[in-house]
Amino acid sequence: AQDDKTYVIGVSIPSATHGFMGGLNWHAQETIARLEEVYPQLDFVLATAGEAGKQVSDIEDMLATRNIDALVVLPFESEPLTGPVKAVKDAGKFVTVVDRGLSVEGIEDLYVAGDNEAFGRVAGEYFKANLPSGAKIVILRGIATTLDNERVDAFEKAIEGSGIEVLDKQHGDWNRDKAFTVMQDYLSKYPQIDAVWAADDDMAIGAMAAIEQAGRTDEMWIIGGAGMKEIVKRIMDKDPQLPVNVTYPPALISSAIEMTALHFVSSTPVYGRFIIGSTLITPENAEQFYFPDSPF
Amino acid sequence: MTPALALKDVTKSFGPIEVLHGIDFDLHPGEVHALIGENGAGKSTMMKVLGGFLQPTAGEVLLDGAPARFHSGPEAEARGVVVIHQEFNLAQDLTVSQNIWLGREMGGFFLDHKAMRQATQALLEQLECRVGPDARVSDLPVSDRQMVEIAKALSRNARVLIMDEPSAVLTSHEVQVLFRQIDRLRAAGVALLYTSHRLEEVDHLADRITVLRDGAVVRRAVRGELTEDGMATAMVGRDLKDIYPPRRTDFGPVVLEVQDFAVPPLVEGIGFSLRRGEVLGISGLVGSGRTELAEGLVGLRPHTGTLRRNGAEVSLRSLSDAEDHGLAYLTEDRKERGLLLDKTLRENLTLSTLKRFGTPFLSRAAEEAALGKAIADFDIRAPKRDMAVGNLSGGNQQKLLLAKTMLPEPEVVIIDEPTRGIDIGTKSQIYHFIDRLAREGRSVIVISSDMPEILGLSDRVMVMRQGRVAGVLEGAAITETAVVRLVMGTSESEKATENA
Amino acid sequence: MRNLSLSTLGPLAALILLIVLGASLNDNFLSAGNITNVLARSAFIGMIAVGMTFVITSGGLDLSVGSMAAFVAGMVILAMNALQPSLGVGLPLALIGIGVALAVGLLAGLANGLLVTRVGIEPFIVTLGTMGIFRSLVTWLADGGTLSLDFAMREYIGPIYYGGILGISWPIIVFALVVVIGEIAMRHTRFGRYSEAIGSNDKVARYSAVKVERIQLLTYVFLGLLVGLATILYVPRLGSASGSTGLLWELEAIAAVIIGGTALKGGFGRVWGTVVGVLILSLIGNILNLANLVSPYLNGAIQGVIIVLAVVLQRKKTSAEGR
Amino acid sequence: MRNLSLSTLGPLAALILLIVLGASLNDNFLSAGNITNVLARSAFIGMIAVGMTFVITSGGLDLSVGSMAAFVAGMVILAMNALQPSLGVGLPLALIGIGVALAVGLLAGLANGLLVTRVGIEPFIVTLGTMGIFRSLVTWLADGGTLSLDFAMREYIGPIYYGGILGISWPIIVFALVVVIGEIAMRHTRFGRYSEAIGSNDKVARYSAVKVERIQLLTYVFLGLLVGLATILYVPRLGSASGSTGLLWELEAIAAVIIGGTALKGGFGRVWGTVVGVLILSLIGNILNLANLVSPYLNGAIQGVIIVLAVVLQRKKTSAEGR
Ligand SMILES: Nc1ncnc2c1ncn2[C@@H]1O[C@H](COP(=O)(O)OP(=O)(O)OP(=O)(O)O)[C@@H](O)[C@H]1O
Ligand SMILES: Nc1ncnc2c1ncn2[C@@H]1O[C@H](COP(=O)(O)OP(=O)(O)OP(=O)(O)O)[C@@H](O)[C@H]1O
Ligand SMILES: [Mg+2]
Ligand SMILES: [Mg+2]
Repeated sequence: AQDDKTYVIGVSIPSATHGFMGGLNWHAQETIARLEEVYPQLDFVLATAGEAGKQVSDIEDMLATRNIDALVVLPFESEPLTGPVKAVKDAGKFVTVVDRGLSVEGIEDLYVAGDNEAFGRVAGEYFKANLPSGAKIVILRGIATTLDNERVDAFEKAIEGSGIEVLDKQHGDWNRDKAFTVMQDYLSKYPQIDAVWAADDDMAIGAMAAIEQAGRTDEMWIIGGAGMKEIVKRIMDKDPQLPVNVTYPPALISSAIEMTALHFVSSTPVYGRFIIGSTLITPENAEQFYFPDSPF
Repeated sequence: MTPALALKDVTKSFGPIEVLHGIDFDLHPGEVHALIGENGAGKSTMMKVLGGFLQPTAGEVLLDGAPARFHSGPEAEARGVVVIHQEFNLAQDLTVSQNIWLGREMGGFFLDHKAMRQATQALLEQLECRVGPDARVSDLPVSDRQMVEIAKALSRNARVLIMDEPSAVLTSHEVQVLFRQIDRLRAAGVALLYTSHRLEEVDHLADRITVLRDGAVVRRAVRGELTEDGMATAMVGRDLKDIYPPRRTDFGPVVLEVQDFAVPPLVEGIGFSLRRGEVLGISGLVGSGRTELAEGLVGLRPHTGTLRRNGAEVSLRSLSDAEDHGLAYLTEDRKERGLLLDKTLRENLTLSTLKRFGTPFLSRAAEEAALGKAIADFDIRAPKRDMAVGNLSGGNQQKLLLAKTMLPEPEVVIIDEPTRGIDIGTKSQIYHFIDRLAREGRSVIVISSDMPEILGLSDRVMVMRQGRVAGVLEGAAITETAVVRLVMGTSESEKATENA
Repeated sequence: MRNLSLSTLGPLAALILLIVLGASLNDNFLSAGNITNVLARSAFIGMIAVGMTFVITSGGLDLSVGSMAAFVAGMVILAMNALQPSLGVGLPLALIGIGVALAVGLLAGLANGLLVTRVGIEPFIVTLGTMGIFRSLVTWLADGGTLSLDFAMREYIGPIYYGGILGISWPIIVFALVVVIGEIAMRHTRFGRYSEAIGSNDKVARYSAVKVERIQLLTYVFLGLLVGLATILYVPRLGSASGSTGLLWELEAIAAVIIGGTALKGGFGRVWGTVVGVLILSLIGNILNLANLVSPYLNGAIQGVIIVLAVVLQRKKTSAEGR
Repeated sequence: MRNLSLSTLGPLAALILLIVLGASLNDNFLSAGNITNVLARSAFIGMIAVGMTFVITSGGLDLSVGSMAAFVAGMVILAMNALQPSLGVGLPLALIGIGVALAVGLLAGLANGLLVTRVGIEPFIVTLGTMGIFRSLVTWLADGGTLSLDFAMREYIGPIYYGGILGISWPIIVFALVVVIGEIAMRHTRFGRYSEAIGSNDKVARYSAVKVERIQLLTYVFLGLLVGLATILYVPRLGSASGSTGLLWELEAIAAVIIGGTALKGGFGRVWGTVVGVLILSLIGNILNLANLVSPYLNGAIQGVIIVLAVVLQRKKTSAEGR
């Protein structure tokens, strides 16, 4: 598909309501700016939504008023977006789905995603390998969503049979303040905590502040997730409180947008599923996950 | 002598409607100047112009002979011109003391609660008012609120005191107290402007009288020049005769019977009956529980005791129950309970009888027709039909409230202070209206603090004191002295005989 | 005429300005497709806002409508999924869904109304409480995830949102009906008149034999019913309900009512104004999508500015005298 | 005494019940550590709620406080990060941070107040608008991410949150001071008196020479200042600000004020009540975290129920008379 025609690519993502999404927003804008520079024949339309209904509206607007040729969408929630994205596909547009799969298979041309199951499992495996039987841990969960459930389920499955006791798992809503509060209360409640799984780096930061305040820094270590730059930096510096981290790179939106762009500007057909696995960041490999310019 | 305050060729319009036309007026230190006129003549408007609350459309306000150019009421007040408004001007959520000192609190950075409370106490004592400084205004009966307003004005140490119908909600005893204050201020050289629809008060107080009609001065007089009849004639522009209708004589069966009725906490042990075609007057001091009794009777307050309607016991739990049994009640508290001040005349008139104006869709035409009839029947003077009721003159609001209460055509109607703020001409119309109701076979209970009204209208008078029946007078026994004696409780022995 | 005063024309003027702005930014703005989209998506909040107009007019407030919508949607989906095996995909099941939505909405509104009128708690507190309760219940029912309508059923009822007659989609038709009924109820029935009277001064209303508590209760029930109705149109569109469904709808609905000129303190309600308010809010979102004006991070700021400006347009010059 | 009426004791009773409940559920509930935690985290919302008490008492409303806090925090962090190279880590920089917080808070409050009083727009709309604007600006300044204070500076100012005197941490001390000042201002100064008078009847206040607009403006400015003050204590805690900082604080602050017995319609304010309201709200969260009562999905529901119950406790029996 190479001619003089300009192509419009719509990008619909959730708005920057917490650190990870902030990073994702940043990568999306960065990528769009870069691609528009390189490929003058490409136009991008970026919309961010704080809620599933608004995202559906955004996509409707792109179809009705912006004449998009392709849609890159990170669904706020899978279920509600399935119908509207299918409508885009039915209108003959190229569809790329990022991260959260639709509830009906086979709609999208391209699927680029992180691996939530692995996100929980990799963390769980680290706990299993590094804690003795009978060790006590607490979990800080995200906002109550399907993807949070997947992560927590995978984590719990991974530590099964290890004898590790999960004392508590409350929602920290991927939010520093909430995580700080919940962690404070965990610390009041449990005299012994050996480790914390905060299923997101924002929450890890809040939890660490609470632990520091309670003066129990030496008692427990914390595993967050998603590779926030401050955290990766501390892993690089071999902080004993933060031994490792699990990736869930917000940059996956960049890959999705780039591959969609390639579909229009190169002759190579781009189809299929690309799962970007969650890997363990360790002091040894931390350097390659460190992006000091990203806001996340 | 230069007048303390004067108007020179003052005109005032609201939008396209001019309500004051080229008024010249002066007010001297040490005199009581009475301003009288029909409802809607422009008295309150003129007083507001004098007090800086309204700016004249044309003409000048002169203070000590020099143009005053007040931009606001407080500005005028700072220069010694104080107004007691016809509409209550108190913040309901604040206490008496807080209201009196609002805007002029005592104390430095921190308020001096004690000093204010004591000063309030002193002011209220001067007015013989039993209200405590810490009582919340919303808990006070209207008459006490008026006394608080007067106390507030007195606390201002005015050079010019403008009083817009201060006595309308007061009983005769309180009016006497007010008069003593007025005399004291006059002697102290304060210039006083006074309005009232009670012409005997004007006759008693006024050194000079100015009569307004339709926004223009039609008569100026000095003390002794005008009799009460003369004033009425000057106001209305025609002779007034027979203010009170002749007595009725033939009454029907008992339509309402009350036994051992109590409205806690004040009112207890009330028993009386009301016959068809009868006007029962209820007299008593402020706080004697007349309003509570009435509100209990129509289901607006929790009550105990029995109530028989045409012989059958009924239980009235709400005002709509009462309406279903043909009872209606006209509240004494026009502003807080009677009318929606930000709504139009039509919406107010039909509010309690909306069911009659169409189900499910209201008929605007029928409502307008009802309003037209009410305007004619009650002589309501509204510059525009679709204006907010709050912009009507006080008397015209009262007439509208009366029209609203009568719209359901009740069989038994309880009217609490029916002619509050109503001019003498219309008063007479209302008395004849009440008489007509009675002659049509309805029954009327009139609660009034206006002694002549009670005497002139009632077939029987029930006097209340401290929540109980102090006595009942009938026929020729209804005399001013007899009523006053019961009201004041000077003769305990009489009570027993007359009650029987 | 008083009804055509500045305060009526103000929001209309703001609406027209927005339309002109949209049309100048994008040629497709006035296309049938876009207009349909904007109107249809206004329909949910719109219906709720019409109900909210009555609640606010009578001096109340309802913060729970967003989570109530989520709760109703959740119950509808649960009911339909549970009955689908026995009833199969078809009209009966769809009708049951509609019945459940209306019934749950009505009961939820009744709960709010009873707590406000019988127990006598501030509407703000009651509905703040039920807001948390409804939202929590949805999250719990969905086990922290999403309740989804079976896809076959979703395909079947899809036309409720996307279909229509004469090219006008159902949400628009239903919304228009609700507006007309709301306007008539407000202007030409006792219910509307009493609502205004209660909001203006509930004591006067009580002294005028108005059954104050009953009318207030009715406003909450009416609002609950409208939330149920809105949900009937919402479920086919998104086919799911979760803890984040209907998030902040309450704020949007209240904002629409106030932008439309209804007084937050009660006493004066304008259904038409509410519609204009809803359209203004929808259009702001739509226009921000039409043109890459600025950084998406600033969308919220632009939205805020436009809301304030829209209301500035409708304010008369205030003066000490006029108060 | 009037001040010890049921409506004062109601929220206190609810608070005591909650404390008994907490103590019976978990032994550590009454530990010094937990009490300090709860009080310290109440401090932010608490200070804001004290300011909100004045705004609401005078008949206003401020929906923007949460995003204002985020905005102030963002500006403080930006300013400190920008000046750190030249000033170095130390007291001068900390003082500049404090100055920036108070100044930005004051200006933000002034903006709200001027829009309400000079332009004459409903407070609801003004602050809904500025809520969007402030939050957007933070997100934009942070490029969608989080603004973080430089680590060295954070270590330096950490004691502002975590330190204290005599074992009482700074947030608690400052909060206590704010409450005392607020209570005195409400009860014993003209500012409080006029706020109540304006909320009760602004026309009467105006007729009594009260400068209505100035007092209203002052309430917003005072609230803005308190938001700035709260932020000074907030920044050292986590050293960061993002678009999600202070989310829904406005609702929490308003709820605390109303639970405390201040009337939403204005005219009557109770600073002590607000403190009790804030503590009730904090305790509910704390107790839910300390006790594994139910599914965490239902936390919101329990919270809702308790809020409503806390207010039921304080209501007198209502009757036609009582209204
Ligand atoms: N704000 C206003 N807007 C429009 N008309 C007004 C306003 N205020 C007063 N009016 C009209 O001005 C006229 C004069 O009213 P005013 O209150 O001065 O009468 P009044 O002589 O005091 O009567 P009353 O004896 O009934 O108190 C009335 O027709 C009234 O409706
Ligand atoms: N606790 C209260 N709360 C609110 N209103 C009250 C309260 N107590 C009395 N009132 C009001 O005060 C009035 C009661 O007056 P009351 O019956 O004591 O005197 P009255 O004999 O009617 O005298 P008048 O009407 O001349 O003042 C009514 O308007 C009533 O509603
Ligand atoms: Mg008058
Ligand atoms: Mg009375």
